Amino acid sequence: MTLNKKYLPLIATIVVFVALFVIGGSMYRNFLSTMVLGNILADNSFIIIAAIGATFVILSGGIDLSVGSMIGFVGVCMAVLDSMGWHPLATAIFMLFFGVAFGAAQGFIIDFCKIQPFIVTLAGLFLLRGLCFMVTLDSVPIQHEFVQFYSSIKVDLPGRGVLRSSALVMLVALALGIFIAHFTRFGNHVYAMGGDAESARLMGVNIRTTTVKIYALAGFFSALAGVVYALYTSSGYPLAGSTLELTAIAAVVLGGTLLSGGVGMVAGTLFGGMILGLISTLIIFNGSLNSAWIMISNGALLFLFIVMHRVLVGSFDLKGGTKE
Amino acid sequence: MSQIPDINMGGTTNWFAKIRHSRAIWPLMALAIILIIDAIIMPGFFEIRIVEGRLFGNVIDILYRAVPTALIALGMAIVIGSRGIDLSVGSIVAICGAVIAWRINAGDPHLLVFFYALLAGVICGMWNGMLVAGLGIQPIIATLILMVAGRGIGLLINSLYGGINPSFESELLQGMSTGSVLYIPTRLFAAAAVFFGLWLLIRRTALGLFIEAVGGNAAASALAGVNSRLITFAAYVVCGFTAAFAGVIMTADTHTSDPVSIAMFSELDAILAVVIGGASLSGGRIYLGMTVIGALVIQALTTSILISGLPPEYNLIIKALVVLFVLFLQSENARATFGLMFKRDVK
Amino acid sequence: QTIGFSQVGSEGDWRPAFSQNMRETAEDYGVDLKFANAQGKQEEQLRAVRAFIAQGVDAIVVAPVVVTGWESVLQEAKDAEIPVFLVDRDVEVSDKSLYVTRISADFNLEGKLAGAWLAAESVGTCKIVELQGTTGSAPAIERKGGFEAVIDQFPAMEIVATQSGDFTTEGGKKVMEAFIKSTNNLEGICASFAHNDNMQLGAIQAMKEAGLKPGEDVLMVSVDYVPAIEDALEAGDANASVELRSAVGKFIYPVILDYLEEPKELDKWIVIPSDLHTQ
Amino acid sequence: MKGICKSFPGVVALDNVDLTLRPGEVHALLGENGAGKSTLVKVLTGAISRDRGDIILDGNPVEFSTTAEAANLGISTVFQEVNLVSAMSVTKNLALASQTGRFGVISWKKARQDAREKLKRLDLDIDLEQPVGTFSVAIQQLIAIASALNDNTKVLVLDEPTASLDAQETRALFDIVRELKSRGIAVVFITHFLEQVFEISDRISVLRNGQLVGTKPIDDISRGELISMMIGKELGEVESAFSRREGKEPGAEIVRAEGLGRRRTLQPCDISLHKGEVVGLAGLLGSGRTELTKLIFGAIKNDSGTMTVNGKQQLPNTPRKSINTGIALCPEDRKTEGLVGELTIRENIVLSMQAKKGWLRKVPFKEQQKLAAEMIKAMDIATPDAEKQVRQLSGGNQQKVVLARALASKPDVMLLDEPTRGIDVGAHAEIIVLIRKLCEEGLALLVASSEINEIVAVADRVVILRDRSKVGELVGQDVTRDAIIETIAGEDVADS
Ligand SMILES: Nc1ncnc2c1ncn2[C@@H]1O[C@H](COP(=O)(O)OP(=O)(O)OP(=O)(O)O)[C@@H](O)[C@H]1O
Ligand SMILES: Nc1ncnc2c1ncn2[C@@H]1O[C@H](COP(=O)(O)OP(=O)(O)OP(=O)(O)O)[C@@H](O)[C@H]1O
Ligand SMILES: [Mg+2]
Ligand SMILES: [Mg+2]
Repeated sequence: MTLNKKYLPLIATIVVFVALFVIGGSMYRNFLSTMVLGNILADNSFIIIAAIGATFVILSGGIDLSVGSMIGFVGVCMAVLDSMGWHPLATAIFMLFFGVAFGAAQGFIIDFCKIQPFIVTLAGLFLLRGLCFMVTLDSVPIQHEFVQFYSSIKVDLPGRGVLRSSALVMLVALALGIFIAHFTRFGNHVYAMGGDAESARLMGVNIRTTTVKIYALAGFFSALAGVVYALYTSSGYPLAGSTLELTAIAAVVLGGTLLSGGVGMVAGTLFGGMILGLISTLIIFNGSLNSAWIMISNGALLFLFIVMHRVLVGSFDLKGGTKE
Repeated sequence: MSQIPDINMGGTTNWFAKIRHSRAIWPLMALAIILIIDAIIMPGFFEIRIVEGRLFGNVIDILYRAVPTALIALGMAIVIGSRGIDLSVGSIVAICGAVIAWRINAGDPHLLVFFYALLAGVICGMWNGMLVAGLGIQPIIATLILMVAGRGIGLLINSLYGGINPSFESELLQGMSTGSVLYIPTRLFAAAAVFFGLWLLIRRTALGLFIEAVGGNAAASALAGVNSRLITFAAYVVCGFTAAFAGVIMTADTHTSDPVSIAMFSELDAILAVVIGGASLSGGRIYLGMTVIGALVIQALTTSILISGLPPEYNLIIKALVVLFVLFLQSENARATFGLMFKRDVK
Repeated sequence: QTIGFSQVGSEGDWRPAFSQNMRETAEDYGVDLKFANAQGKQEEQLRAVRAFIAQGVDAIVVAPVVVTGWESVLQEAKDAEIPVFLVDRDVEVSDKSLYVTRISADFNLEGKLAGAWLAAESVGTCKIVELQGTTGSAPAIERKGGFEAVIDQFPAMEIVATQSGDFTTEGGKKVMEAFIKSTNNLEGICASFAHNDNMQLGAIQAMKEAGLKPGEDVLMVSVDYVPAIEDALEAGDANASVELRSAVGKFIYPVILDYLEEPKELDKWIVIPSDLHTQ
Repeated sequence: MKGICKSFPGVVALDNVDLTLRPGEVHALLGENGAGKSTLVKVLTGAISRDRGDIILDGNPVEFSTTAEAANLGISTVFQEVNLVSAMSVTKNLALASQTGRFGVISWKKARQDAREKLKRLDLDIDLEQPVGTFSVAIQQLIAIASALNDNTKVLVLDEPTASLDAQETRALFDIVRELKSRGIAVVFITHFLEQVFEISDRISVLRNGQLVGTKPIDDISRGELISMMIGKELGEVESAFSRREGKEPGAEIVRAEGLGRRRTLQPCDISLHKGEVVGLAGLLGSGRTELTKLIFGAIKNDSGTMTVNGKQQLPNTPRKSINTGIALCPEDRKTEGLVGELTIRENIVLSMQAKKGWLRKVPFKEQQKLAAEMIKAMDIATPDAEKQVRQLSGGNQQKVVLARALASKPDVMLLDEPTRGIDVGAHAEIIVLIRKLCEEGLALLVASSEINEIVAVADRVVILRDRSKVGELVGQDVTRDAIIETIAGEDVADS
C-alpha cells in the first residue's frame, strides 16, 4: 500500500463524517441536503476557525483554553466600538492585532516562566472573560450597515443550500492554516517542537520565538473567530463562546491530531469541527429527546464516532505493515 | 524541554535554606499573602466563634469550602501523575448527586446510599479508565464523553421518578457534609480520612511509583514489567472515587440533586489546584499534600472575592491575576527576573 | 402540525418545568414538538433554528438565550415562510415583522414587583443583600434593573452587598455564607433579594446553619415560585416569591395554532401575568 | 574556550576547562562517563549556558544562546542522544536546520533535493518521506550528522557518533571526517573507542571529574598512558578484560525458542539459552538483533513459533510475564524504552523488582535506598546520591542504571541489547567482567552487540543474524572475530 500512514486518521475522519451524514439522511427527511451541509459549515465556522489556531498549539504539544473567552471579548469590543461609531472592519483589524498581542503574551509567559500552557491560558480564559464584563454586561447589537452587507454575501450551492460569508471566511482561514502548517519553516518548527522539543531545540529551532509565534497565531485565529461570531450574530455578548475552547479542542482531536503533539493535520480540523456540528444537527432533527437524552446522545454519538475512528485507523494499520 | 534549575544546593544545612528550596514554600506563601490581604480589608477576618455547636469564621469557612475541591483535586493529581486528565469530574459529582436523591427518596438505608454513590463514581472512573487504557483514546477526549453525557445521566436518573431537581433529607449524609463533631465540621474529618487513605494507597503500596513511572514513560515502564494499562485504569478509578466522595458532600450540602449546575467548572479548579501544588501536566509526579494546599489557595481566593464586596464582574479578573501571580512566584525564571523576595546567592 | 422549539437550557428548577410543560401540553393540542436544548449557548440555538428551517417545520418557537443576534436567522425563517414565536426572553431586531409575537412574562416587572413588595413590607427602610443570577444573563440584568428602579425611589433602601450565585442553590448558599461573615451575621440587614428561588433556597440553608432565622430576622424575596419555595413560604422560611409561570403551554399553543390556521397581525407582546405569592 | 565553568545542583560538571581547537584537526575529547564531555560540547555549542568563561572564535569572543546561533557562527553539533524528531520525516528533519526559503516559505521540492544531497555525502540512500523514528539508531545518527553539516561549518562537534555504528559505517564516517578535515574544519570527536581515537584524531584532550587533565598530540601518547590519564590509575585489567576467555560446559537449558518470528520483522529462528552461558548476538545494523531480543521478551508479539521457559510452554507472553518468570531485558534505546527520566535513580532501579512483586507488597523505603546505594557502588554510577533524576545523568551512567534495574529484579535470564553503548573504557571492562560474573553465578545471558570484539570476549556461543533471519551459530573454539565477520558477510564476500 502506497498510502502514507499519516493520512490515515484524516481519511478515517472523513469516512466517518460521510457515513454519519448518510445515516442521518436515511433517517430524517431533508437531512442529506446541501442546505444542511451549508448550515453545518456556517454554524461551525467560528469553531473551526478557532480550532485551526488550536491545531497549531496542540501540534506543538501545548493547549489553548483562552479561545472561548477571546471570542466573547472580541464580540463585545466589536459591539461597543460599533456603538461608538467605529467601522466594523476597522474594529476587526484592531481586534486581530489585539488577539495576536494577547496570544504572544501568553506564549511569552509560557516559555519564559516555564509555566504550563494549560494554566497560563486558563488564566487567559478568566482574564478575557472578566474583561468582557468590564466592557459591558448587556448584549449589544452591531448596527452598522456593513453587517447587512456581510451577511448578504452568499454563494449558492446546488439544491437549496448556500455557503454563507462565515463559511467563506472559514475556508480562507483554513487555506491559510494549511499553508502555514505545511509550507513554511514555522510550520515545520511547530511539528518539530511537538514531536520532541528538546531535539528541536538542539537542531536549531528557537523554542522561545516559536512558542510566542504559535500562541500569537492561535490568538489571531481565535480573534478572527470572534470577529466572525460577532458579525454572524451581529452583536456582542459577554457570555458568548463560553466552553467553546473545549469544543475547539475536541474538533482538533477528532480531526486526528494527537494532544501529545507532533502528529496531525490542519485539514482534519475542518472535519473534526463538522462532525461536532453534524452530531448536534442529528439530535435537533430527531427532536423527540428531552434535555437528559439530548446530553446523553451527544456523548454517545461522540463515543460512537471515536470508536468508529479507532476501528478504521486500526484496521488500516494492520494492512499498512509493522505497528509502532 | 529540560529546565536546568539554577539554585545552588551547596549549603542546605540550615533550616532556612531548606525551606527556601522546598517546593512547598511558594504555594504556602501565596496562601499567606491572600490571607494577609483579607485580614487588611476585613478586620476580624481571623476571628473564630462557636455558633450552633460548631466553629464559625472565615478561616473555618475556607477549610470547609475547600473540601470538595480538594477531594476532586486529589483524584485529579493521581490521574495527572499518570499523564492523563479527567474532565468528567463535575459530571461524576452530578451523577452521584442524582443517585443519592433517587435512592434516599426510594427509602434505602442511608449508609447504603452512601456506598451506592461511591460505587457510581467508581463505575464512572472505570468507564473513563476503560476508554483511556483499554481503547487508547486520548484522555481529554475520552473523559469529554462523560463530561458531555454525565449531567444528562443525572437528569435522567432524576426524571426516573419524575423529579425536577429533587431534594431529600438524610441525617447521615447531611451530618457528614454540614454537621460537626467536637466543634469541628465533620467534612474535615471525612476529607482527612480520604487523604490519609489515598496517601496509604499511593505511598505505602507501590501504586504511586507505578503511576509515576507510567506517567513518566509508559513504554519504558511496560518493558520494566509494569502493567501500564491496568495502572492507568486504576488512576481513573481512584479519581472517580474521590469525585464521588466530593459529590456526596456537595449534594448533601444543599440536599438537592441539581445535575445541570452542580460542580460546574470544578474540573478547572481541580486541575488548577494540582498545578499550583507543583505537579506537571505532562505527568510523572504526584504530590498529594501540595495538591491540598493548592485547593486551599483557590478557596481562599474565592472566599476573599466573595467577602471583598466587589461587584461580581470583577471575580474572574481577580482570579486570573492571582493565579498568574502564584505561578510567577513558582517560576524560577520569573522570580530571578523580577528579583522577587530573595536574591539568588552567587557563590 | 410540526413545531420546532428551541429552549435555552435546563438549569434551575423553573426551566425544566417549562420544557416539560411544553412537551406535555403539545400532545393535548395535537402538535408534533421538535425540542432542542441549547445548553445556554446562542450558537446552538442558531443551529437549531436553521435545522428547523431545513427540516421544514410549520412554526418555530424560540426562548432566546440572548436578546441580540437574531436578525439574519429570523430573516432566513421569514424567507422560508415559517412563522417565529418568542417565549420567555425578548429579541432586539430592527424589523419587528421578523417574528409574529412574544408570549411571555416580564422580567423587569418581576423585579419591580419584588421591589414594591419589599418597599411596602419594610416601610421604605431596608438594607438589602442581593443574590444575582449568572453575570451578564438577561433575567439577571432585567430583574436587577426592575428591582433597583423601585428601591431607588426610597432613599432609605439600599443594596449593601451583591454577588453572583449563578442561579444555583449551591451558588446561593456559598454567597450567603460569605455575606454572613462579611456583614457580621447579617447585622442590620433587613432583606435578601434573590434573582431566582434556587439561590434563595441555598441562602435559607446558609442562614439556618449560621443560627439565623430566615423569614423572621431577614425578609426573603425571590422570583420564580417553584414548588420548593412554596414549601419554604409555608414553613415561614421565605416571605415572598414572584411567580414566573412554567405551565405556559396553554397560553402559547393556542396562539400559534390560531395563527397557522389564519395568519393575522398580532400584538408584539402577549404578556403572561406574574403573580406575587407571599406567606 | 577558556576557563569554562558549569555546575548543576550537586555537581560541578565543568571546572575551569580550557580547550583550543585548530582548523583542520580532529580533536578527540575523552573521559569517563560523567566526566563532563557532553556538558562541555553543549556549552561550546550554545545548548546550555555557562556559568563562567569565554568562547573565542577566530580571535573574537563570541556569544550565543541557541544552537542555531552557534551554527550560524560555524559551530555545528551532533549531540549524544540522537537528536532528531522521530515522528517527522527525514526531509522535514533536515529542513529544520537549514535556513532556505523566502519569507519563511518552504519549497518541499527543494528541501527534498537538499536533503538528498546532504545524505549523499554520507552515502545514505533512504526513503526521505519515512518518519525518522522508523530507522535504526545508526541511520538516525547519520541523518543527524547530515543535518549538522552546513556550508560555513568551521567546527563540527560529534558526541559519540560511533557508539551505534558498525565497522563499515564507522569507516564511512571517518572518510567524511577526513574530508571535512581537509576542508579546514575542526572536528571535535567524542568516543569511548580508543582504537578509533588513534585511527582518526590528531590531538586529544582528557577530562576527569569536570577538570581538564591535559591536551596532547596523539603521537606523543600510548594507549596505556591514555587510559591511565582518563581513569587516573594504571589499569592492566582493562586490557585483559577484552581477551577471550575459555568457557566451561553450559548448564541446563532455560529458554528454548523454536521458529520464533513475526512477519516483516524477523524470519522464524531457533535459539536456546543455557544456565551459565553467554550467547552473543551478532549482525549488521538492521539485521534483527533487537527484534529477536524483544520477541523473546514478549515486547513484540510473535506470529509464529513456540517458546519454553524452564521446560514450560510460555506463549504468548508479555514483558510482565517474562519478568515474573525471570527474564529481564535491557533495551537498546535507553531514552525512549529504557528509563523513566522524571524519576530518580532509586526509583528506576527498584521499578522492575517492584513490578515483579506486585503493587501491594511495596519494597520498604530503607531497602530501596540500600539497594540503590549498592547498585550505584557496584556499577560505579557517577552521581552525588540516589535521589538524582535519571535524565540528569550522563549517557553512560544512564546505561548503567538500565543494567542495575534489570539486575535488581534477580533474573535467571538477561537479554542485553547493546549493553555497552556509550560506556567508557573503564566501565566497559567492568561490564564485561560483570557479564562474566553473572554467567558464573548461573545466569543465562544473551548479549546483542555491534562490537565484534566484545562478543568474542564474552560469548560462549554466537548466533549470527543477517537480513532478519538467523544465518549461523558458532560455538566454543569457533568463536573468533574472523569467523563472525565471515558469517555476517556471507555470500557477499564470497561473490566479491
Ligand atoms: N541537566 C543536568 N542536571 C544535573 N546534572 C547534570 C545535567 N546534565 C549533566 N549533569 C551532570 O554533569 C556531569 C557531566 O555529564 P556529561 O553528560 O557531560 O558527561 P559525559 O562526559 O558526556 O559522560 P558520557 O560519556 O557518559 O556521555 C554528570 O555528573 C551529570 O550527572
Ligand atoms: N540500511 C538501512 N536502510 C534503511 N533502513 C534500515 C537500514 N538498516 C536498518 N534499517 C531499519 O532500522 C530498523 C531497526 O533494525 P534492527 O533494530 O533490527 O537492527 P539491529 O540488528 O537490532 O541493529 P542495532 O540494534 O545495532 O540497531 C529496521 O526496521 C530497519 O528497517
Ligand atoms: Mg556524554
Ligand atoms: Mg538493535
